[in-house]
This record gives sequence, C-alpha cells and structure tokens, in this order.
Amino acid sequence: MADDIRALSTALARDPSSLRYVDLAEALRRRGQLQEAMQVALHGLGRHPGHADGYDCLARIHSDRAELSEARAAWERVLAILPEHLGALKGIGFLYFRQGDVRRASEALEHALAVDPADEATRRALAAVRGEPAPARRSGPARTRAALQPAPEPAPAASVVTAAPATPAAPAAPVAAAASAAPHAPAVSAASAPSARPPVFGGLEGATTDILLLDARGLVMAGGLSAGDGSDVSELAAAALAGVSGEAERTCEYMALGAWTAIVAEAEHANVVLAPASEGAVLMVRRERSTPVGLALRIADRARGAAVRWLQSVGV
Amino acid sequence: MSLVNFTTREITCKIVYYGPGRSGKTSNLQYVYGQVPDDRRGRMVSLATQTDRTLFFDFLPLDLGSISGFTTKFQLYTVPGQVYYNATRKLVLQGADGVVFVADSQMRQLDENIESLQNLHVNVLEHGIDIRTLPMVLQYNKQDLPRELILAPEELDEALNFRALQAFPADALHGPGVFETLKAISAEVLRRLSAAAPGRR
Amino acid sequence: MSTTTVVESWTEGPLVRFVAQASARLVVVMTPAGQVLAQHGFTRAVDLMSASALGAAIMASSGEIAKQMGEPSFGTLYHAGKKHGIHLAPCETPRGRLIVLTVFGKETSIGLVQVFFDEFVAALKQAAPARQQTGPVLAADFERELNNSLASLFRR
Amino acid sequence: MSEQLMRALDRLSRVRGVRGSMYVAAEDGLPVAQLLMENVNGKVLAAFAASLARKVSGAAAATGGGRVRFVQMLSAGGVLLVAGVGGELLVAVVADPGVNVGLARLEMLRAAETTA
Repeated sequence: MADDIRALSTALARDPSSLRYVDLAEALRRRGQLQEAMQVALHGLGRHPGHADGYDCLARIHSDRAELSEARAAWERVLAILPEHLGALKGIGFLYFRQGDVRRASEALEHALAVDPADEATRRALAAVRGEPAPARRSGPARTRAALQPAPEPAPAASVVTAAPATPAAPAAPVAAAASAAPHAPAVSAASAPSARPPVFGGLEGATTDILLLDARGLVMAGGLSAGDGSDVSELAAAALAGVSGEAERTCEYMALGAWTAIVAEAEHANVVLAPASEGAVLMVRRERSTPVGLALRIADRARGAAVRWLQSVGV
Repeated sequence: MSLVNFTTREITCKIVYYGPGRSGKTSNLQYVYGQVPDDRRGRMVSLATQTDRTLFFDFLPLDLGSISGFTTKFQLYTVPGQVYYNATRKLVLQGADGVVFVADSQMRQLDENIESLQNLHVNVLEHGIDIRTLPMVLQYNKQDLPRELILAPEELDEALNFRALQAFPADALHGPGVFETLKAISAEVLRRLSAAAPGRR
Repeated sequence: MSTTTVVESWTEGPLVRFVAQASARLVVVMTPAGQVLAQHGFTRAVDLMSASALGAAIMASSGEIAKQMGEPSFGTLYHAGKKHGIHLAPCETPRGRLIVLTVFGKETSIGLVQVFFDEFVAALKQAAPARQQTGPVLAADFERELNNSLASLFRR
Repeated sequence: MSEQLMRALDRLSRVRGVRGSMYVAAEDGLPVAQLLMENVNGKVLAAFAASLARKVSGAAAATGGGRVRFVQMLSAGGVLLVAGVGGELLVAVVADPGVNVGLARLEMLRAAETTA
C-alpha cells in the first residue's frame, strides 16, 4: 500500500490539477494517516471546489476522526452537487444511525437503495437498521472486499485508531460497511475480530455474546455482541452506544443529578443495561426480556467490576 | 450606525431607498444588481406582491471593495411606497446609515412626493433621530418622460429640497443617474466615519 | 464546511460554545438593523446576508404587532420545517439589543436549543463590553478610493 | 385532553420520591403538561429526557433489542425515567434516588397509555 501512495503522490506531483488527489487521500485514510489524508483532500478541493467525490472522501476522513458534524456537512455538500450520490447517502444514513435516529437512517438508506437497487451492502445495512434478519450476508461483497484487505500491524485493543464508520471488517457490521462501501474499503483493525478480543468477562454468562466494553469514541475494547443468527454485531452496537454516555453525562449535569451509574432500556426483545466503567469507557450488558431488571443491573455491576479491573491491569 | 469590524477591517453600512409608491426605488436596486459583477454583489431579495409592488422591502448587499484599508460593504434596502405600508416602512428605516429619497418627477405625483418626504421625517423622528444628522440625497426619477408630464429638477428642488441636499435627475429603469446617486450617498455615509468629518463624536 | 465570522471578538467564545452544545447548524448574531455581528456554523444552510436582513425584519414586524396589541414583546419565534427549524430571539446586552438566529436540524430539538440559548444569552451579557467610542475609521481622502471602487463596481 | 393528562400526572406525583412528572413532545423536547416541584426545571427536563430517550432507543435497537419502551437512568443524585418512548408523547419523571422505580414505572406506563 505504501507503494500505492508513492505512485499516487508521483502522479499527482506531475499533474497537480488531476482528480487523482481523491485516490491518494483515500489511500492515506485507509492507512490511518488521517492528517495527511485531510491535507491532500483539502488541497484538491481547493482546486476543484465543485468535486463531489472529493467531498465524499473528505467526509469519510472526518468520520474516521470522529468529527461527525463536519462529516455530515461534507456529505451534505456532496448531495447538493449530486443529489443521488450513493456514498453520501450511505454516509448520511450511517451518521443518523449513530445518533440513534433509526427512522432517518432508514430513509437515507432507502434512498440509496433506490439509486442503486443492486447494492448489496446498502440492502444489508438497511435490514440491520430496521432490526430485520440480514439477507445473505455470508457471501456479501463487503465481506469479500474486507477479507481482501491486508491486515495492518496489530494494535492494542484500547488504542485502535479506526473510528466507527470505518470498521466493516466484521461481516455483520453492515451499516459501517455501507457507509464506506467500495471503492472505499476502509481500514481494518485486528481488534475488531471477535476472537482477537481479550477475555475480560470470563465466567459471566454471555461473556462474548451479550457483554460489550467500548471506549468513549465507540470502539470495541472487549466482550462481544451477537445478533439472533449468531453473527457478531459488536462494532455496529458500539458505534451506536457511544453517543449515549455523553448525553447521559450532560443530562445529569443540567439536571443536577450527580454522576450517572446505570441506564436501563427495556426493549421488545431484551433489557439493555449501560454503565460507565472508567476513563470514559462504557459497559453494556444485554439480557432477555424475561430477566428482571434488578437482576440485569446486578449482572452489569459484576461485569463492570471485571471491566474496571481489566482496564487497570492494562494501564488504561 | 455603520458596523465597523476592526479585526477583519470591514465596514458595513445600511442605505435605504425611500419615496412614494412606484417612484422607482426597486428599479434603482435592479439596475445596480444588473450592472455589478457577480462577485461584488450578494443575492437580491425582493418581498413583493404579484402586482410588482414591494410588500416589505428589497434587499441587495454590495461589496464596494477596499477603502482606506477597510473592506466596505453596503446593504441597499427599499421600502414599500404605498401609504398603508407605513409600519413596515418604519421598520426598514431602523438603523439606516443613509437615505436616498427617490421622487417621482411626474407632475401629478407632486403631492405624493411631498407626503412621502413628510412621512420620512416623522418616521426618522420616531426612531429618535434628528433628520438633519442623517446622510441623505435626492433622486428625481423618470426624467426621461415627456417634458409636458414632468417637473424639471429646478422645480422639484423648489418643492422638495429645502435642505439643499445633493439631488440627481435620473432614469432608473435605464440607468442614467443611478450610479451618481449611489456614489453621492456612499460618500455622505462614509464621510461620517472619516477623519474629515466635522464634529465627530 | 463550518465557518466563523466574528465582527466583535467578545461574541466568539459564547457563540462557538452555543453551536456545539445545541448541535445547531448555524447561529447568526445580528443587530436589530439586520447587520451580521457574528456567525458560526455551516453557512451553506442559508444565504447569510439576506437571512439576517430577513430575520431582523421578522423580529421587527412581530415586535410591532406586539406593540399594537399592547404586548411588551413576543420574545422568541420558532418555526419548524420538515428538515430544519429556526429559532429567532432577542437578547439584551450592555452593547444594546441583539437578535440571534439559530438554524438547526433534526439531530437536536427546539427544547435543547432553548435550554442552551438561555445560557448563551447569559454568557453574551457577561462578555459584552459597554458601548465604545470610536475614533475616525477612514482617511480624510477616502473619496478618491471610493470613486475608484464604485467605478470598478459599475465597470466604468 | 389536558385534564386527563393532569390527572395522570397527579397520580404519578403521589408516588413517594417523585419530584416532577411531565408529558413531553418527543420530537421537540418541549413540555406538554407538567407537575413539578419548585426546584425542577421543566424546560431542562423535557429537552434532556427527549434527547436521552432518542439516543438510548437508537442504541438499544442496534444491540438487537428491538423497539424500546421504557428507559431509566440511575445516578447519584436521582433517577430519570422515560416511558412511551417511540411515540409522539413521552412521559418523563425525575425522582429521588430511593424511589420505588417499579411503582413509578407502572404509573408511567398507565400515563403513557392515556395518550396512546
């Protein structure tokens, strides 16, 4: 990939007005060189202020940097230029999803699907957003593409640089996959594979299928979450859960409620408990609807204890 | 009160085109809009009824470029001329740095001109401003019409210009006089910000 | 792209904070005459100059209706659209009365905007310096430059 | 309608430890009807209850839990409860830390049904 970048840089140096700046910025982004990617994209856009693909690329860089409102602005700009731009529609869909706005996420993805009904990644993302069983994900193109990505150097679980939208390595993270579908295959993080995560919750029921530890940016640190069909949906869930703890903190501050200790969501199929671990990390425990909330809270407390001990042991 | 930004060295001034209904205030702005290069003007906003009369105001932002090292911007407004729109007229006048009074040169419009000018005085006073301190120029529009229908500039001076303000004959629809009027009011307004201003605060 | 323009620097801190807290798309602080004093956010949302002229006009006209009805003032105006909402409200500062236009999308709500707007107003009040006296701004011979500017404006 | 809402809020306020209860317009985050103790800021409660409920229900849906109906946030200084999540009107309650959440929850679900 370094060769790629070298070749692209050379080509761009030869013809600075070339639109290939997008390819270079994208290559840098995939390598996690977000600062450099940003510079290339902005420079290119300076020369081509009406270039939709340039803004699309810029949006993905912002998204990787967790600058979500900037990402939204860039994608909206794309849509102002090309209202049917597939990448931007998916990107906007992802941002809505991340904010917890399932309805608008669906709308954006439906729009994307109307533009390109053959886009499998969008179809699966839409199914996931609606909470439907995902269609034929085992052989989906996103998975194939992700599998073709060379794995980067292994990173410690707690310092994964990849931000949420760019983590479709797990086959069941369809929204993320959709948000950055081909030709923009995103960076792949070793820690995103369920088997590579540290066994923090050993001894607790559902240690790798119903308990998740994520950091403040929405990246998975430990544990795992499975969908009904057994596929891993940790990345997607973590991205969506990240916004909650900030909102909880703010709510407590403005309502003078002190520090929050737990959030319980009683949903159709499950009770979901969230609890702050340490240093902005958040723990999530999912239990069947039939599990009493009080018991779910107890389990979450035990899992939280395990998470805090583990975080201390790895010095986070 | 002109808005002066010392950090970015920018001046913004508000100029209101005043006058009786159908005297050609909007035509002045439209002509300016049509003449000025794209990058020197903003979007022109017209709140007009279907009968082409201004309902609330027209608005045209202009970039005059650099003057004494300050980027100078003018916001041109018109008011609705019809008598019954006085409330909105008064609102648009709020915060004006200068006024262009556009008179209709037609003989039969003389009373309307006088009435509108008096109305201007009353409205300015209601904003707590002494009209003698407000930069102002006159424009005698529609001077292109046949002689027998209109009053000559001297006659209009006699009827309207008792403060001996600068006055310009004009044909706003086709351009003559529009530029001169804008230039004169610009100079009047900016003079108040300059070292040459007598009795500055 | 997010942009900031600040005519008077004391507005910047409170303004940037308000935009972030309320997740607003764009906030414009203007004078009652419709001149932009400061703005922060995504300017693509509206045409800034005309939006502030129109915002000031809305405030002025609704204030006038209030006066005719014997109401002291209507205070805040709020319009909800399909994709965007606007919140338009006055703010009294030692620097005089200002008007604030907030454009926001569906990622936030009018309730949140109002909560943070109250804080914003308090912060502006605290930050505002008293009205200052200014010296001459332009050189005495500004007219020559003005003539050149206008000539180029009219391509003469 | 509003009398009915107030009756429901009145029942809620009788649960020991409840400091304030209200109906909130979910999309706008504005109070529709409220019964609050003096030190509870209704605007703040409405805005944050709606916002938190929206964020939590989006996140919970992503975990495969399906539609969220009831949200509780526990904290050192009190409890925030939201029912009717997903509908146009939410029922929000702020209460002391020791409140009987089970009891408050039942009354809130009843209150939410009032508007359904």
